[in-house]
Amino acid sequence: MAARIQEADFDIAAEIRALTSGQDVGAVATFTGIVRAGAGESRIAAMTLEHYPGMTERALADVEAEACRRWPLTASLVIHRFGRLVPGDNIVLVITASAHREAAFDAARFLMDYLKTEAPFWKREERASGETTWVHARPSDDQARERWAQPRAVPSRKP
Amino acid sequence: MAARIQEADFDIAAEIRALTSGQDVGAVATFTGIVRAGAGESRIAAMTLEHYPGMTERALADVEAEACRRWPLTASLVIHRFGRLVPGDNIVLVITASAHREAAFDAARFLMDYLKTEAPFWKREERASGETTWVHARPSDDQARERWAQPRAVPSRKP
Amino acid sequence: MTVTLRYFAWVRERAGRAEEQVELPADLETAADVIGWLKGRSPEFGHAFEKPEIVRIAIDQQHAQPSASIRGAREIAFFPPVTGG
Amino acid sequence: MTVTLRYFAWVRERAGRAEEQVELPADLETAADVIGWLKGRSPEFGHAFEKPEIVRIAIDQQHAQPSASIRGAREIAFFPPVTGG
Repeated sequence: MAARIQEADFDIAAEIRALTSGQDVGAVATFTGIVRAGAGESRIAAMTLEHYPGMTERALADVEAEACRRWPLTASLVIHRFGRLVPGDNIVLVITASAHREAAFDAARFLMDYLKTEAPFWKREERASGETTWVHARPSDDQARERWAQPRAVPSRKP
Repeated sequence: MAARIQEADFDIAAEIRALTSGQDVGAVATFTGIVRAGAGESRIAAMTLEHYPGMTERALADVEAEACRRWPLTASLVIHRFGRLVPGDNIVLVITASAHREAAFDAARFLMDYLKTEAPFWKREERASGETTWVHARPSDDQARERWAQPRAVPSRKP
Repeated sequence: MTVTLRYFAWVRERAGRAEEQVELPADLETAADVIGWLKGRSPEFGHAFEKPEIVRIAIDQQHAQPSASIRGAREIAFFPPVTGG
Repeated sequence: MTVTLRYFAWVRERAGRAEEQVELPADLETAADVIGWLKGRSPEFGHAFEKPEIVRIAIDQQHAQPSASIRGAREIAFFPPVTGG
Protein backbone atom coordinates (compact mmCIF):
# COMPACT_ATOMS: atom_id res chain seq x y z
CA MET A 1 0.00 0.00 0.00
CA ALA A 2 1.40 3.32 -1.05
CA ALA A 3 0.17 6.60 -2.45
CA ARG A 4 2.35 9.26 -4.04
CA ILE A 5 1.47 12.78 -5.15
CA GLN A 6 4.08 14.09 -7.54
CA GLU A 7 4.76 16.48 -10.43
CA ALA A 8 7.03 13.99 -12.18
CA ASP A 9 5.85 11.34 -14.62
CA PHE A 10 5.87 7.65 -13.66
CA ASP A 11 7.18 4.47 -15.30
CA ILE A 12 4.49 1.84 -15.09
CA ALA A 13 6.82 -1.12 -15.74
CA ALA A 14 9.25 -0.02 -13.02
CA GLU A 15 6.38 0.52 -10.59
CA ILE A 16 4.95 -2.95 -11.24
CA ARG A 17 8.40 -4.50 -10.78
CA ALA A 18 8.97 -2.69 -7.49
CA LEU A 19 5.51 -3.67 -6.25
CA THR A 20 5.66 -7.35 -7.11
CA SER A 21 9.32 -8.33 -6.70
CA GLY A 22 9.80 -10.98 -4.07
CA GLN A 23 6.03 -11.49 -3.78
CA ASP A 24 4.05 -14.47 -5.02
CA VAL A 25 1.66 -12.43 -7.13
CA GLY A 26 -0.51 -14.02 -9.81
CA ALA A 27 -2.47 -11.04 -11.08
CA VAL A 28 -1.66 -7.38 -11.60
CA ALA A 29 -4.26 -4.88 -12.80
CA THR A 30 -3.40 -1.31 -13.67
CA PHE A 31 -5.21 1.79 -14.73
CA THR A 32 -3.59 4.83 -16.27
CA GLY A 33 -5.46 8.08 -16.79
CA ILE A 34 -4.09 10.29 -19.56
CA VAL A 35 -4.80 13.91 -20.60
CA ARG A 36 -7.10 13.90 -23.63
CA ALA A 37 -7.01 16.73 -26.16
CA GLY A 38 -10.62 16.34 -27.25
CA ALA A 39 -11.70 17.80 -30.55
CA GLY A 40 -13.14 20.91 -32.19
CA GLU A 41 -14.06 24.00 -30.17
CA SER A 42 -13.32 22.44 -26.81
CA ARG A 43 -9.90 21.09 -27.80
CA ILE A 44 -7.49 21.65 -24.94
CA ALA A 45 -3.88 22.81 -25.07
CA ALA A 46 -3.01 21.98 -21.48
CA MET A 47 -4.44 21.06 -18.11
CA THR A 48 -3.34 22.20 -14.67
CA LEU A 49 -4.01 20.01 -11.66
CA GLU A 50 -4.36 21.72 -8.30
CA HIS A 51 -4.59 19.71 -5.11
CA TYR A 52 -4.85 20.07 -1.34
CA PRO A 53 -1.48 19.03 0.10
CA GLY A 54 -1.94 17.05 3.25
CA MET A 55 -5.56 16.14 2.67
CA THR A 56 -4.74 14.50 -0.67
CA GLU A 57 -2.27 12.07 0.90
CA ARG A 58 -4.74 11.28 3.65
CA ALA A 59 -7.67 10.73 1.27
CA LEU A 60 -5.64 8.40 -0.96
CA ALA A 61 -4.32 6.45 2.02
CA ASP A 62 -7.89 6.06 3.35
CA VAL A 63 -9.18 4.83 -0.01
CA GLU A 64 -6.31 2.37 -0.34
CA ALA A 65 -6.81 1.07 3.20
CA GLU A 66 -10.46 0.44 2.40
CA ALA A 67 -9.51 -1.46 -0.78
CA CYS A 68 -7.15 -3.64 1.26
CA ARG A 69 -9.95 -4.38 3.72
CA ARG A 70 -12.31 -5.41 0.95
CA TRP A 71 -9.99 -7.50 -1.23
CA PRO A 72 -7.01 -9.80 -0.56
CA LEU A 73 -4.36 -7.60 -2.16
CA THR A 74 -0.68 -8.41 -2.08
CA ALA A 75 0.17 -4.82 -2.88
CA SER A 76 -1.32 -1.64 -4.28
CA LEU A 77 -0.09 1.73 -5.47
CA VAL A 78 -1.70 5.03 -6.40
CA ILE A 79 0.32 7.78 -8.06
CA HIS A 80 -1.43 11.06 -8.88
CA ARG A 81 0.36 13.91 -10.63
CA PHE A 82 -0.23 17.63 -10.15
CA GLY A 83 0.92 20.73 -12.03
CA ARG A 84 0.67 21.55 -15.71
CA LEU A 85 0.16 18.67 -18.14
CA VAL A 86 -0.40 18.51 -21.88
CA PRO A 87 -2.45 16.05 -23.95
CA GLY A 88 -0.87 12.60 -23.89
CA ASP A 89 0.66 13.13 -20.44
CA ASN A 90 -0.10 10.66 -17.68
CA ILE A 91 -2.32 11.92 -14.85
CA VAL A 92 -2.90 8.98 -12.55
CA LEU A 93 -1.73 5.40 -12.08
CA VAL A 94 -3.39 2.70 -10.02
CA ILE A 95 -1.80 -0.73 -9.60
CA THR A 96 -3.29 -3.63 -7.68
CA ALA A 97 -1.65 -7.02 -7.17
CA SER A 98 -3.32 -10.16 -5.87
CA ALA A 99 -3.26 -13.92 -6.15
CA HIS A 100 -6.41 -13.77 -8.28
CA ARG A 101 -7.57 -11.59 -11.13
CA GLU A 102 -11.04 -10.84 -9.75
CA ALA A 103 -9.62 -9.10 -6.69
CA ALA A 104 -7.05 -7.18 -8.74
CA PHE A 105 -9.66 -5.93 -11.24
CA ASP A 106 -12.28 -5.04 -8.62
CA ALA A 107 -9.84 -3.23 -6.39
CA ALA A 108 -8.33 -1.20 -9.26
CA ARG A 109 -11.76 -0.06 -10.32
CA PHE A 110 -12.80 0.71 -6.77
CA LEU A 111 -9.66 2.80 -6.27
CA MET A 112 -10.35 4.82 -9.41
CA ASP A 113 -14.04 5.32 -8.61
CA TYR A 114 -13.28 6.51 -5.08
CA LEU A 115 -10.32 8.59 -6.06
CA LYS A 116 -12.46 10.44 -8.61
CA THR A 117 -14.94 11.54 -5.95
CA GLU A 118 -12.82 11.69 -2.79
CA ALA A 119 -9.33 12.90 -3.59
CA PRO A 120 -9.05 16.72 -3.50
CA PHE A 121 -7.81 17.45 -7.01
CA TRP A 122 -9.16 20.04 -9.42
CA LYS A 123 -8.48 20.28 -13.14
CA ARG A 124 -8.28 23.58 -15.00
CA GLU A 125 -8.22 23.29 -18.76
CA GLU A 126 -6.54 25.73 -21.13
CA ARG A 127 -8.26 25.72 -24.48
CA ALA A 128 -6.42 26.34 -27.72
CA SER A 129 -8.27 29.68 -27.82
CA GLY A 130 -6.53 30.79 -24.62
CA GLU A 131 -9.68 30.51 -22.51
CA THR A 132 -9.30 28.63 -19.23
CA THR A 133 -12.10 26.75 -17.47
CA TRP A 134 -12.41 24.57 -14.40
CA VAL A 135 -13.54 21.06 -15.25
CA HIS A 136 -17.01 20.21 -13.93
CA ALA A 137 -17.50 17.14 -11.78
CA ARG A 138 -19.42 14.44 -13.66
CA PRO A 139 -22.55 12.91 -12.14
CA SER A 140 -21.49 9.60 -13.70
CA ASP A 141 -18.47 9.58 -11.37
CA ASP A 142 -20.78 9.86 -8.36
CA GLN A 143 -22.87 7.05 -9.77
CA ALA A 144 -19.79 4.87 -10.31
CA ARG A 145 -18.84 5.42 -6.71
CA GLU A 146 -22.32 4.51 -5.47
CA ARG A 147 -21.95 1.04 -6.97
CA TRP A 148 -19.57 0.20 -4.15
CA ALA A 149 -22.24 1.22 -1.66
CA GLN A 150 -21.79 0.99 2.10
CA PRO A 151 -19.71 0.92 4.17
CA ARG A 152 -18.23 4.32 3.29
CA ALA A 153 -14.58 4.07 2.39
CA VAL A 154 -13.66 7.48 3.65
CA PRO A 155 -15.07 8.60 6.97
CA SER A 156 -17.06 11.77 6.66
CA ARG A 157 -17.19 14.06 9.62
CA LYS A 158 -20.81 14.09 10.71
CA PRO A 159 -22.47 16.78 12.87
CA MET B 1 -6.45 -4.61 -32.08
CA ALA B 2 -3.62 -7.08 -32.00
CA ALA B 3 -2.84 -10.47 -30.51
CA ARG B 4 0.63 -11.99 -30.21
CA ILE B 5 1.65 -15.47 -29.16
CA GLN B 6 5.31 -15.53 -28.22
CA GLU B 7 7.96 -17.23 -26.10
CA ALA B 8 9.67 -13.94 -25.27
CA ASP B 9 8.74 -11.71 -22.34
CA PHE B 10 6.99 -8.37 -22.90
CA ASP B 11 7.59 -4.81 -21.69
CA ILE B 12 4.30 -3.39 -20.53
CA ALA B 13 5.41 0.26 -20.65
CA ALA B 14 6.68 -0.09 -24.23
CA GLU B 15 3.48 -1.84 -25.29
CA ILE B 16 1.30 0.90 -23.78
CA ARG B 17 3.39 3.56 -25.52
CA ALA B 18 3.13 1.82 -28.88
CA LEU B 19 -0.61 1.34 -28.46
CA THR B 20 -1.47 4.88 -27.44
CA SER B 21 1.03 7.08 -29.27
CA GLY B 22 -0.67 9.50 -31.63
CA GLN B 23 -4.10 8.55 -30.26
CA ASP B 24 -6.32 10.69 -28.04
CA VAL B 25 -6.66 8.09 -25.30
CA GLY B 26 -7.93 9.00 -21.84
CA ALA B 27 -7.93 5.62 -20.11
CA VAL B 28 -5.68 2.57 -20.28
CA ALA B 29 -6.41 -0.59 -18.33
CA THR B 30 -3.99 -3.51 -18.22
CA PHE B 31 -3.91 -6.96 -16.77
CA THR B 32 -0.78 -9.04 -16.30
CA GLY B 33 -0.93 -12.71 -15.33
CA ILE B 34 2.19 -14.00 -13.59
CA VAL B 35 3.37 -17.51 -12.67
CA ARG B 36 2.76 -18.10 -8.97
CA ALA B 37 4.93 -20.47 -6.97
CA GLY B 38 2.27 -21.35 -4.43
CA ALA B 39 3.32 -22.83 -1.11
CA GLY B 40 3.96 -26.09 0.70
CA GLU B 41 3.51 -29.47 -1.00
CA SER B 42 2.12 -28.04 -4.21
CA ARG B 43 4.87 -25.44 -4.64
CA ILE B 44 5.86 -25.32 -8.28
CA ALA B 45 9.34 -25.03 -9.78
CA ALA B 46 8.24 -24.25 -13.34
CA MET B 47 5.28 -24.22 -15.69
CA THR B 48 5.17 -25.15 -19.36
CA LEU B 49 2.52 -23.64 -21.59
CA GLU B 50 1.45 -25.63 -24.63
CA HIS B 51 -0.83 -24.12 -27.25
CA TYR B 52 -2.49 -24.86 -30.57
CA PRO B 53 -0.68 -22.78 -33.20
CA GLY B 54 -3.12 -21.36 -35.69
CA MET B 55 -6.22 -21.81 -33.56
CA THR B 56 -4.73 -19.70 -30.76
CA GLU B 57 -4.25 -16.69 -33.00
CA ARG B 58 -7.74 -17.10 -34.39
CA ALA B 59 -9.37 -17.48 -30.96
CA LEU B 60 -7.62 -14.39 -29.59
CA ALA B 61 -8.51 -12.35 -32.68
CA ASP B 62 -12.17 -13.41 -32.33
CA VAL B 63 -12.27 -12.48 -28.66
CA GLU B 64 -10.67 -9.10 -29.35
CA ALA B 65 -13.05 -8.41 -32.22
CA GLU B 66 -15.97 -9.10 -29.90
CA ALA B 67 -14.54 -6.72 -27.28
CA CYS B 68 -14.26 -4.00 -29.93
CA ARG B 69 -17.88 -4.57 -30.92
CA ARG B 70 -19.04 -4.26 -27.33
CA TRP B 71 -16.99 -1.26 -26.16
CA PRO B 72 -15.65 1.91 -27.80
CA LEU B 73 -11.97 0.99 -27.67
CA THR B 74 -9.25 3.10 -29.22
CA ALA B 75 -6.89 0.15 -29.15
CA SER B 76 -6.37 -3.23 -27.54
CA LEU B 77 -3.60 -5.79 -27.27
CA VAL B 78 -3.31 -9.35 -26.04
CA ILE B 79 0.08 -11.02 -25.61
CA HIS B 80 0.19 -14.63 -24.43
CA ARG B 81 3.46 -16.46 -23.86
CA PHE B 82 4.14 -20.15 -24.34
CA GLY B 83 7.02 -22.44 -23.41
CA ARG B 84 8.68 -22.97 -20.05
CA LEU B 85 8.22 -20.29 -17.40
CA VAL B 86 9.27 -20.03 -13.77
CA PRO B 87 7.53 -18.35 -10.83
CA GLY B 88 7.54 -14.59 -11.26
CA ASP B 89 7.55 -14.80 -15.06
CA ASN B 90 4.84 -13.02 -17.01
CA ILE B 91 2.28 -15.25 -18.74
CA VAL B 92 -0.27 -12.93 -20.31
CA LEU B 93 -0.81 -9.23 -20.92
CA VAL B 94 -4.04 -7.52 -21.86
CA ILE B 95 -4.17 -3.79 -22.60
CA THR B 96 -7.28 -1.81 -23.46
CA ALA B 97 -7.40 1.89 -24.33
CA SER B 98 -10.49 4.04 -24.52
CA ALA B 99 -11.72 7.58 -23.99
CA HIS B 100 -13.38 6.44 -20.76
CA ARG B 101 -12.33 4.24 -17.90
CA GLU B 102 -15.51 2.15 -17.74
CA ALA B 103 -14.97 0.81 -21.25
CA ALA B 104 -11.28 0.16 -20.64
CA PHE B 105 -11.92 -1.74 -17.39
CA ASP B 106 -14.87 -3.76 -18.73
CA ALA B 107 -13.10 -4.72 -21.93
CA ALA B 108 -9.90 -5.80 -20.14
CA ARG B 109 -11.88 -8.03 -17.84
CA PHE B 110 -13.96 -9.43 -20.69
CA LEU B 111 -10.79 -10.25 -22.63
CA MET B 112 -9.30 -12.10 -19.67
CA ASP B 113 -12.50 -14.00 -18.89
CA TYR B 114 -12.92 -15.12 -22.50
CA LEU B 115 -9.28 -15.86 -23.02
CA LYS B 116 -9.30 -18.15 -19.96
CA THR B 117 -12.07 -20.30 -21.42
CA GLU B 118 -11.60 -19.93 -25.19
CA ALA B 119 -7.92 -19.68 -26.03
CA PRO B 120 -6.32 -23.12 -26.56
CA PHE B 121 -3.53 -23.05 -23.98
CA TRP B 122 -2.69 -25.73 -21.44
CA LYS B 123 -0.46 -25.41 -18.41
CA ARG B 124 1.70 -28.22 -17.09
CA GLU B 125 3.24 -27.60 -13.70
CA GLU B 126 6.53 -29.04 -12.49
CA ARG B 127 6.52 -29.38 -8.72
CA ALA B 128 9.64 -29.00 -6.63
CA SER B 129 9.38 -32.77 -6.04
CA GLY B 130 9.89 -33.43 -9.77
CA GLU B 131 6.29 -34.52 -10.33
CA THR B 132 4.50 -32.90 -13.28
CA THR B 133 0.76 -32.35 -13.53
CA TRP B 134 -1.61 -30.70 -15.97
CA VAL B 135 -3.48 -27.80 -14.42
CA HIS B 136 -7.22 -28.40 -14.08
CA ALA B 137 -9.68 -25.92 -15.55
CA ARG B 138 -11.47 -23.97 -12.83
CA PRO B 139 -15.28 -23.83 -12.72
CA SER B 140 -14.96 -20.24 -11.50
CA ASP B 141 -13.45 -19.33 -14.88
CA ASP B 142 -16.52 -20.69 -16.65
CA GLN B 143 -18.70 -18.73 -14.27
CA ALA B 144 -16.73 -15.55 -14.89
CA ARG B 145 -17.25 -16.02 -18.60
CA GLU B 146 -20.99 -16.57 -18.18
CA ARG B 147 -21.31 -13.10 -16.68
CA TRP B 148 -20.86 -11.67 -20.15
CA ALA B 149 -23.72 -13.84 -21.39
CA GLN B 150 -25.01 -13.72 -24.97
CA PRO B 151 -24.17 -13.05 -27.69
CA ARG B 152 -21.32 -15.57 -27.76
CA ALA B 153 -18.00 -13.95 -28.50
CA VAL B 154 -16.54 -16.89 -30.29
CA PRO B 155 -18.70 -18.70 -32.78
CA SER B 156 -19.08 -22.35 -31.95
CA ARG B 157 -19.59 -24.76 -34.77
CA LYS B 158 -23.03 -26.29 -34.24
CA PRO B 159 -24.32 -29.56 -35.75
CA MET C 1 -11.66 30.71 17.89
CA THR C 2 -8.71 31.05 15.49
CA VAL C 3 -8.69 28.73 12.51
CA THR C 4 -6.90 28.42 9.19
CA LEU C 5 -9.27 28.76 6.25
CA ARG C 6 -8.18 27.35 2.89
CA TYR C 7 -9.70 27.83 -0.54
CA PHE C 8 -9.10 25.82 -3.69
CA ALA C 9 -9.75 26.05 -7.43
CA TRP C 10 -12.44 28.56 -8.40
CA VAL C 11 -13.37 29.21 -4.79
CA ARG C 12 -9.76 30.36 -4.28
CA GLU C 13 -9.79 32.44 -7.45
CA ARG C 14 -13.02 34.18 -6.55
CA ALA C 15 -12.08 34.74 -2.91
CA GLY C 16 -8.77 36.19 -4.04
CA ARG C 17 -6.71 34.18 -1.58
CA ALA C 18 -5.57 30.61 -0.93
CA GLU C 19 -5.29 30.63 2.84
CA GLU C 20 -5.79 32.86 5.88
CA GLN C 21 -5.88 32.77 9.65
CA VAL C 22 -9.14 34.14 11.00
CA GLU C 23 -10.81 34.68 14.34
CA LEU C 24 -14.29 33.25 13.89
CA PRO C 25 -17.22 34.85 15.75
CA ALA C 26 -18.11 32.75 18.78
CA ASP C 27 -21.68 32.12 17.60
CA LEU C 28 -20.69 30.08 14.52
CA GLU C 29 -21.37 26.39 15.14
CA THR C 30 -21.38 24.59 11.80
CA ALA C 31 -19.48 24.69 8.52
CA ALA C 32 -22.60 26.21 6.95
CA ASP C 33 -22.48 29.02 9.53
CA VAL C 34 -18.90 29.76 8.48
CA ILE C 35 -19.96 29.96 4.83
CA GLY C 36 -22.81 32.33 5.75
CA TRP C 37 -20.35 34.54 7.63
CA LEU C 38 -17.75 34.48 4.80
CA LYS C 39 -20.36 35.44 2.21
CA GLY C 40 -20.98 38.74 3.94
CA ARG C 41 -17.33 39.71 4.18
CA SER C 42 -16.86 41.20 0.72
CA PRO C 43 -18.25 41.10 -2.82
CA GLU C 44 -15.44 38.67 -3.69
CA PHE C 45 -16.46 36.24 -0.95
CA GLY C 46 -20.09 36.79 -1.87
CA HIS C 47 -19.22 35.64 -5.38
CA ALA C 48 -17.18 32.66 -4.16
CA PHE C 49 -20.08 31.41 -2.04
CA GLU C 50 -23.00 32.59 -4.14
CA LYS C 51 -24.16 28.98 -4.51
CA PRO C 52 -23.15 27.48 -1.16
CA GLU C 53 -24.82 24.17 -2.00
CA ILE C 54 -22.15 23.39 -4.60
CA VAL C 55 -19.19 24.24 -2.36
CA ARG C 56 -17.56 21.23 -0.69
CA ILE C 57 -16.10 21.39 2.79
CA ALA C 58 -13.26 19.68 4.63
CA ILE C 59 -12.66 20.04 8.35
CA ASP C 60 -9.14 19.17 9.46
CA GLN C 61 -8.59 17.57 6.03
CA GLN C 62 -11.59 15.26 6.12
CA HIS C 63 -14.68 15.67 3.96
CA ALA C 64 -17.51 17.19 6.00
CA GLN C 65 -21.17 18.05 5.58
CA PRO C 66 -22.41 21.67 5.87
CA SER C 67 -24.12 20.63 9.10
CA ALA C 68 -20.84 19.38 10.63
CA SER C 69 -19.71 21.04 13.85
CA ILE C 70 -16.61 23.21 13.65
CA ARG C 71 -15.89 22.84 17.36
CA GLY C 72 -12.18 22.32 17.90
CA ALA C 73 -11.37 22.60 14.18
CA ARG C 74 -7.91 23.90 13.27
CA GLU C 75 -8.36 24.01 9.51
CA ILE C 76 -11.47 24.42 7.39
CA ALA C 77 -11.28 24.20 3.60
CA PHE C 78 -13.77 25.17 0.89
CA PHE C 79 -13.60 23.94 -2.69
CA PRO C 80 -15.61 22.85 -5.75
CA PRO C 81 -16.56 19.19 -6.29
CA VAL C 82 -13.32 17.34 -6.94
CA THR C 83 -12.26 16.46 -10.49
CA GLY C 84 -9.09 14.39 -10.13
CA GLY C 85 -8.26 11.00 -11.53
CA MET D 1 -12.30 -38.80 -46.00
CA THR D 2 -8.72 -37.82 -45.09
CA VAL D 3 -8.30 -35.39 -42.20
CA THR D 4 -5.56 -34.18 -39.92
CA LEU D 5 -6.16 -35.12 -36.29
CA ARG D 6 -4.37 -33.13 -33.60
CA TYR D 7 -4.01 -33.89 -29.92
CA PHE D 8 -2.91 -31.53 -27.14
CA ALA D 9 -1.81 -31.65 -23.51
CA TRP D 10 -2.69 -34.92 -21.72
CA VAL D 11 -4.77 -36.15 -24.66
CA ARG D 12 -1.56 -35.91 -26.73
CA GLU D 13 0.53 -37.61 -24.04
CA ARG D 14 -1.91 -40.50 -23.65
CA ALA D 15 -2.45 -40.94 -27.37
CA GLY D 16 1.31 -41.00 -27.87
CA ARG D 17 1.24 -38.56 -30.79
CA ALA D 18 0.60 -34.88 -31.53
CA GLU D 19 -0.73 -35.10 -35.06
CA GLU D 20 -1.61 -37.58 -37.79
CA GLN D 21 -3.31 -37.86 -41.16
CA VAL D 22 -6.08 -40.45 -41.14
CA GLU D 23 -8.65 -41.83 -43.50
CA LEU D 24 -11.89 -41.77 -41.50
CA PRO D 25 -14.53 -44.47 -42.07
CA ALA D 26 -17.31 -43.08 -44.25
CA ASP D 27 -20.02 -43.74 -41.66
CA LEU D 28 -18.66 -41.22 -39.11
CA GLU D 29 -20.83 -38.12 -39.06
CA THR D 30 -20.10 -36.17 -35.89
CA ALA D 31 -17.10 -35.30 -33.72
CA ALA D 32 -18.47 -37.73 -31.11
CA ASP D 33 -18.43 -40.48 -33.74
CA VAL D 34 -14.75 -39.77 -34.35
CA ILE D 35 -14.01 -40.05 -30.64
CA GLY D 36 -15.90 -43.37 -30.51
CA TRP D 37 -13.82 -44.65 -33.40
CA LEU D 38 -10.51 -43.40 -31.94
CA LYS D 39 -11.23 -45.05 -28.58
CA GLY D 40 -11.25 -48.48 -30.17
CA ARG D 41 -7.96 -48.05 -32.00
CA SER D 42 -5.58 -48.98 -29.20
CA PRO D 43 -5.28 -49.10 -25.41
CA GLU D 44 -3.47 -45.73 -25.61
CA PHE D 45 -6.37 -44.08 -27.43
CA GLY D 46 -8.77 -45.87 -25.12
CA HIS D 47 -7.00 -44.19 -22.21
CA ALA D 48 -6.92 -40.76 -23.93
CA PHE D 49 -10.68 -40.86 -24.52
CA GLU D 50 -11.79 -42.87 -21.49
CA LYS D 51 -13.92 -39.91 -20.37
CA PRO D 52 -15.04 -38.44 -23.68
CA GLU D 53 -17.27 -35.91 -21.91
CA ILE D 54 -14.24 -33.99 -20.64
CA VAL D 55 -12.43 -33.88 -23.97
CA ARG D 56 -12.90 -30.64 -25.91
CA ILE D 57 -13.09 -30.54 -29.69
CA ALA D 58 -12.15 -28.06 -32.40
CA ILE D 59 -13.07 -28.49 -36.05
CA ASP D 60 -10.94 -26.48 -38.45
CA GLN D 61 -9.63 -24.50 -35.46
CA GLN D 62 -13.00 -23.48 -34.07
CA HIS D 63 -14.51 -24.81 -30.85
CA ALA D 64 -17.15 -27.42 -31.64
CA GLN D 65 -19.71 -29.54 -29.80
CA PRO D 66 -19.52 -33.37 -29.85
CA SER D 67 -22.68 -33.29 -31.97
CA ALA D 68 -21.05 -31.05 -34.60
CA SER D 69 -20.86 -32.43 -38.14
CA ILE D 70 -17.40 -33.29 -39.46
CA ARG D 71 -18.51 -33.00 -43.09
CA GLY D 72 -15.81 -31.21 -45.08
CA ALA D 73 -13.49 -30.84 -42.07
CA ARG D 74 -9.77 -30.69 -42.82
CA GLU D 75 -8.52 -30.66 -39.24
CA ILE D 76 -10.07 -32.00 -36.04
CA ALA D 77 -8.40 -31.42 -32.68
CA PHE D 78 -8.97 -33.02 -29.27
CA PHE D 79 -7.77 -31.54 -26.01
CA PRO D 80 -8.57 -31.01 -22.30
CA PRO D 81 -10.44 -27.93 -21.10
CA VAL D 82 -8.16 -24.97 -21.72
CA THR D 83 -6.11 -23.46 -18.87
CA GLY D 84 -4.40 -20.41 -20.34
CA GLY D 85 -4.38 -16.84 -19.12
